[in-house]
Amino acid sequence: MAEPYAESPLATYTEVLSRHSVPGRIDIAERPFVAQVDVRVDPKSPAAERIGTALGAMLPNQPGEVAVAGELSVLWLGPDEWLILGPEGSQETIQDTVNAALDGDHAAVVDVSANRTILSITGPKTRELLNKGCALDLHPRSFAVDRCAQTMLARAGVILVCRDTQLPSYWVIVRSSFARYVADWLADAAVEYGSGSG
Amino acid sequence: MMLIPCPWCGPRNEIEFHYGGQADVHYPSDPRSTSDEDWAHFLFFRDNPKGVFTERWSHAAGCRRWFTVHRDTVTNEIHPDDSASAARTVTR
Amino acid sequence: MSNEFRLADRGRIDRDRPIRFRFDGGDYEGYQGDTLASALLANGIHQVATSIKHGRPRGIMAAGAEEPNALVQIERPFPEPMLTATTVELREGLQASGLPGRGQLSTGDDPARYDTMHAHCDVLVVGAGPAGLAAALSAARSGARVIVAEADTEFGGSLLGSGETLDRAPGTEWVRRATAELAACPEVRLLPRTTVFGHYDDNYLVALEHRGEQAHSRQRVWRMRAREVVLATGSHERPLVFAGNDRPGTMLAGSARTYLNRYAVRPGNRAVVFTTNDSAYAAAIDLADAGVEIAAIVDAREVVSTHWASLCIERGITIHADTAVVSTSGTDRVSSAHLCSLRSDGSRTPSVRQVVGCDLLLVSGGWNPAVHLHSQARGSLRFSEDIGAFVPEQDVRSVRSAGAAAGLFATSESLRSGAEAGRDAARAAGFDAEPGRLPRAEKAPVLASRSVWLLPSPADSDGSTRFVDLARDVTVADIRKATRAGMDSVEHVKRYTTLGTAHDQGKTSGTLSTGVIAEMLGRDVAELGTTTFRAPYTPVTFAALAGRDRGDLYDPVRVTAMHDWHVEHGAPFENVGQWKRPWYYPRPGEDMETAVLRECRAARESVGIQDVSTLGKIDVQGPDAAEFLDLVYTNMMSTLKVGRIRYGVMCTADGMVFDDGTVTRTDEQRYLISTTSGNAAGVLAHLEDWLQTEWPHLRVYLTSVTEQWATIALVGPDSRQVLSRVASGIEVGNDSFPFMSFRDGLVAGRRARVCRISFSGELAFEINVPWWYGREVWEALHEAGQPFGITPYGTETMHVLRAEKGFPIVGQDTDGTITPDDLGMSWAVSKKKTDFLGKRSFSRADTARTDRKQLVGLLPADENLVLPEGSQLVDTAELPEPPVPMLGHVTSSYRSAALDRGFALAVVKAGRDRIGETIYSPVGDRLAAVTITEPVFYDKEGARRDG
Amino acid sequence: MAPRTPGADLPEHPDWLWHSPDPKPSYDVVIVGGGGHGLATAYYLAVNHGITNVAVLERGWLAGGNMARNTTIIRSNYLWDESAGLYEHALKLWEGLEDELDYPLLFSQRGVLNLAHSLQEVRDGVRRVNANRLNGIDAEWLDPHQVAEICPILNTSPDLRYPVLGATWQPRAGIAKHDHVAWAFARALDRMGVDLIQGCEVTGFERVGDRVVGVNTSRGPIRAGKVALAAAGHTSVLADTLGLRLPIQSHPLQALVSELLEPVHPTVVMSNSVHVYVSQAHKGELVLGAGIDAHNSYSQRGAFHTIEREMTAAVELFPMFARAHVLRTWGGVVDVTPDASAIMGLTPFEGLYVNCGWGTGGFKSTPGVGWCYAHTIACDEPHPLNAPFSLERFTTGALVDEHGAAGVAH
Repeated sequence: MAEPYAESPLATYTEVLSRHSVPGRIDIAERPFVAQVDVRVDPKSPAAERIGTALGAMLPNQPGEVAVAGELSVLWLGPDEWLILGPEGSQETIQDTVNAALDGDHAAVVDVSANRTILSITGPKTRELLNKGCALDLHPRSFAVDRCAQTMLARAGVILVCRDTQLPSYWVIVRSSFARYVADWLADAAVEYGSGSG
Repeated sequence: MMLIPCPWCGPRNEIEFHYGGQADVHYPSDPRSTSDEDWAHFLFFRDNPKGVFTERWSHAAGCRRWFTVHRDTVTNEIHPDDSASAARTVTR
Repeated sequence: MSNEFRLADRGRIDRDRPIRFRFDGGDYEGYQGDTLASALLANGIHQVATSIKHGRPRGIMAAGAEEPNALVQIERPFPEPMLTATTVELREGLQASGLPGRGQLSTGDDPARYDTMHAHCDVLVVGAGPAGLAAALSAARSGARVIVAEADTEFGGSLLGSGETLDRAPGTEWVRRATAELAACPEVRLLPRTTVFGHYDDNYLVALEHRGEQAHSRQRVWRMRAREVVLATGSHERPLVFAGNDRPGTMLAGSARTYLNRYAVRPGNRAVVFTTNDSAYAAAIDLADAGVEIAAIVDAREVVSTHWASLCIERGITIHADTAVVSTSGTDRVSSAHLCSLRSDGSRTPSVRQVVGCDLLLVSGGWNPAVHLHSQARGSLRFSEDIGAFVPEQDVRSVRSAGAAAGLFATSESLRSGAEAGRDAARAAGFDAEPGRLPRAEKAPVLASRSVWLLPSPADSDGSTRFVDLARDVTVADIRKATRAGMDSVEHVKRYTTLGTAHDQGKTSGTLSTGVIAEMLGRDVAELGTTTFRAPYTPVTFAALAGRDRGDLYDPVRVTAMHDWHVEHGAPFENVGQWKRPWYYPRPGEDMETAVLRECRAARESVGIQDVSTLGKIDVQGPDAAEFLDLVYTNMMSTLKVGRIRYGVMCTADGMVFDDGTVTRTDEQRYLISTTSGNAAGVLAHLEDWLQTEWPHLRVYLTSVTEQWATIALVGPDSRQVLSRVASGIEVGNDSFPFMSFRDGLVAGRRARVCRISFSGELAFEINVPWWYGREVWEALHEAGQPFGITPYGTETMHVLRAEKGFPIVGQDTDGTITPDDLGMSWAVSKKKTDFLGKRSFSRADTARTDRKQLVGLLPADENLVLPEGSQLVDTAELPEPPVPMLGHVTSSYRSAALDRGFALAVVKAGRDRIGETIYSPVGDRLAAVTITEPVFYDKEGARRDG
Repeated sequence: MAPRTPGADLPEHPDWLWHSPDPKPSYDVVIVGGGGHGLATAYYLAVNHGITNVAVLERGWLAGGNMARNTTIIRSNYLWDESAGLYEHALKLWEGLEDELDYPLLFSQRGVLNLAHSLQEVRDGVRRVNANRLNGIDAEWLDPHQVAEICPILNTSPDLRYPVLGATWQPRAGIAKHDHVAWAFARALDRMGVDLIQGCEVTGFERVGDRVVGVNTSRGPIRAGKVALAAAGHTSVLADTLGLRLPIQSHPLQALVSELLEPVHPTVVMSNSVHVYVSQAHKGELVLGAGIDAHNSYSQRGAFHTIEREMTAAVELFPMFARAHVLRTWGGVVDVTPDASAIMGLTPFEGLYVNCGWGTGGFKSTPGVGWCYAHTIACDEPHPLNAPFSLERFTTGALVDEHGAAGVAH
């Protein structure tokens, strides 16, 4: 039987993405296999508080807020929905931690690690590149570090995370089935900056 | 391109939303004892005012929450007095 | 001789960068900084085109986007129809020709790229003339984020062409400093060559940037969201209506001044100037000082400005007051202007008093503020008697007009109003702004203008050569015909005559025509008003609006984890919503039918494998999950045992089938439901809608997990053996792993959830693994299946297999008018539940009919016949005269390998009561006899599903 | 001098069209709405039923609503018998209208293609063609090659994201010049002594019990034996004053034109799934329509992204349109019912008749509506062709659902 192997949604796109990156201007790359756990719980419930304690960071209650606890990031997705990002392979641990904290209270804890993948976009041209298809105001005044937003990038729904306003650097978290579309779209948009050669 | 005030995510472009039409159309408490006429009105008949309309939107590309706004159907202006809390309470 | 009319000094052209171009077959030279129009004029060419209706020669009337005449067809670098020579930037190798009215599209594909950019700002300034620059400065200095969009290639607006001085230096010097200061502000974005062409709700403005033929994208559409907007869009000079007012050599006075000062072009040798206001005098003086002989200034006003009069006297220019040009002569170029006194002494009918020879006739009937964007922003207009034009009545919330766009024509006024508008806008956006110091502009006293619409016309009484809309060849005669036909609104006259419907959308003719109509009807201009201003302000190419959403990026292509495998194995794909699904897997030399028959046989006789990852999957959790599912499915889900699976149907509230799929109870308070591939998002939205807005008390959370799982259907009598070879921790035997249940275990070494569900009637397993392992597990199963001749199959075979079992496909066998009962699925409709979505609608008079269209099977008498899907069904062997009563139609139809014949599913009126009967289907030009049957054709007793 | 561009101008209008009289105190019939439907109804009231003591009241300028804003497509190839019957009756009337009204309507039967981009759209198309034929309507199913023969500039390459898999074809379908149609009816009515009253907005109704006996207008009260609503998007506003609820919602529908171009597009192409429909009008401009905006609105303007999406579809299907220019966009207010079919018939009020919910079918149905609505008003009972389009169907559930097979039913 063939050797076991895992394939991220953009596994076959590594070369395409690097070819469409331009040193010093724009860098596009997949961050595969990041653990992702979706948590639904009443933010005012004791359970929510216990989850926060267990994770080491309270579930952010401000729209678009990202809480960071060690290797974990907790993204606000909705008034009772969060997405926990963790290192590759940590999805089980995260679910165990949260479930333990729930202690049977009403909530939903769902492993969605493979449901989406992450594109990291970095470099001076990043905001311009994204604004070719993203209607959000990405100015640091409006979208600062550790802010996230669910919105549209071109014709795909994405979660956008601001990782760094200086470089700047953003994460585009996209549904696995849309990943190639978004990658193709980004690559095409980056051609203007001298990418795609060779 | 209207700027729709999602009470959670803030103002976003119209294309991020799903339109739900008239708000506060309640599901009959006991459908079995509802007459065909009343049932038809629940299913198909909606207000269609020229002026302020109390309507539902869902932030489909965002937090997926449904909410209520008051919009003028002539100017598309959305009533500024839509407080988040009011908007967040929504019924069909 | 080239550039004969080019002046040696002045102008903003770069004489060191000559540009060769071709027009109407002739080769010419111009300079960097020229427009096609200025280059043509520099070469002594006035006639550019012929008019659309009467084929009259037409010249260059204006120097900007308002040009009504000088239409050209671009031939190189790439064919583009109907641009105005006055807005085409001259570039090397440009080839164009005059356009008689209709443009030509290229049959070759446009090689250029177009794209889109979103932008946000506190203050958007539209127009970079004196008002716009002043506005931008006061806003930018406050730290506000400012975008300045200017249609022209460079900033400065009227200052570029007027040669005015500011602070006793050339106005262009101030423009340079202002632009430099703005460019130095980190929060300011300057967009030359960018026309804001539309204002939409909530200050969403769209603009077109011309980035040049060499640029990465030729044109870019800016989608701008501005908190505040300053409209400094300037104004358009108005022509005057007299006989032969369309002859080449007739030009707007302000435009002539622009050609002179900006492009160093002498538009003629001997000019007559006909005006109703002061502005034309400045043009006359500039031209005179540049060596153009001003044969006469004809002023419609009784009294003329002493200020300008004295300047004229110094230059020996004669002024005819209270006089009009009433006609011209000339063939391809104006050769003389005919003057007539306006002094009305009752009796005498006006007659031409004087004929003045000229090769240039400058006209100015006043100026129309460019109120287009103000009006699009729902700003109201009023008619100002002072300037004889429509001006913004008052600013709209967060949209301010300044300078000429607000009817303030003096440069000093433009600067002031601009600076104030910029300050107010910035303040409204929350910044502490001040107007700041403004440069001093020369202030000439302004004498009121005279609004003149219809002039006396001794030469042309019927008005057939007095043009109101040059672009559409609409004359005074045409308008009179319309009003005499009973038309008494501007809209009707516009439609009767096509006034204002040309490329320029009436920029020069709009107010003028209103004035003429008003005078004919004896009504007020103010009362008549304008027609509606609509986007775009200037024409926009289709391709620019399409942007980059072209080709593969037109709409997202959604693929599964196994997509590349399907490609490598030669599958053609079917679009299912945005998904690409393998349709079938032809072997060399196979056509579709052969391939599908082979795939079907494999699934029924040995084993087949299909990628079903595209099915929507929703995780439903919470103490009230069971109650919730009971409300949204027609059948009972609360009674489903943990570990078991049930097929479910969803209806909309009006009782029509909406979606279907399986419901798997994975825990006491947790379910996983599946949806059809194309409808996953729709179902989730539907469920969230009811959950949030009707049953918010239910403690349920919905999470979409469609792409979390790659799902593989292993189908056929040998599927159990294949699975057993790669599965561990799963008892695959029928007793330990019964139909409609699931097991968790390892498949090919990966943690998997295996479900025993079947859409084919055969023994089948559905293997779910995280997306990452999809291809790996697929290949492992494919390998393990080799001894059994495992056969990958696509959507077509899946459709045939399910049809043989009478399983309907929502969206194919239903069309939004079909109830579960119509599908023969009453067994899936709970009688116990007090209510669920759709239940109440079933008892409506029409929905309760027993003779509704019902899903049945059809067997053509001709066993080889495969009825075309969509065929209609009738009762009679002979077609009566139309309209022919129809019984229903064929929803699914295939050739069956198992039955070795054609068969179909159909919806037929009262079909279930007519089983066994023969009806007919028109196929081509014959009527095919078909027998109505049960919809289940294969393994009626369901013996095969357990293997 | 260069020769005038052939066809770049339209045939002349007649020298006389209509008067603008002041309203009389009373009429036998008052029609509310001076659009195509109102005018056509008044016309057939006169010629079919001899009723000429009629006033057509228009709040703005005559035929200035959707009649002046639509994309002038005329076809009858609807799926369901009820729709097909009414639209085909309309089409037959269209075929004789130019002569009957003695006015150049520029009715051009250049055919209409409805494209299919998915296997299901193919099934739906074939189904509709077969239904049309049995209803006596000319209809054919074309494969991509046949589509390309009829419209060579259409991109029928299989590489399209949503390739053209085929199309339905109705040869007798086509376009006409909307203003000419409205004005032709208006001129005929003017000659027959019917009052066309512009700038006269109906603000409410005069009632005696459940009988409507007149209207109140911005120009004073007008008594009427019968009152017929033909106000399209504004019908709800009027019905509300009577507390009469109607299942219609008013939405923006946008359209646009290009500059005048040499003839390139020989027919009419409609594509529901990519939301675009396009023809080339007589003067040479491309006329394009888009999908309906989702939200309710009376603003006669839509969202720009709708236009952008429409342009994208247009250049994908017609690559040669890339450098054509959008000259003007505009919007109308269309009233849409839950089943995308119209409502025409009696109301709970004696002497009040309703005709609304035509959505995007208003223009093409004009003479058919006039014919049937006039009958409904004159005989106080629906014409057989509009009987299925009653209000009751929403209660019984007997909808005439044109969504499924017609999508954007332009």
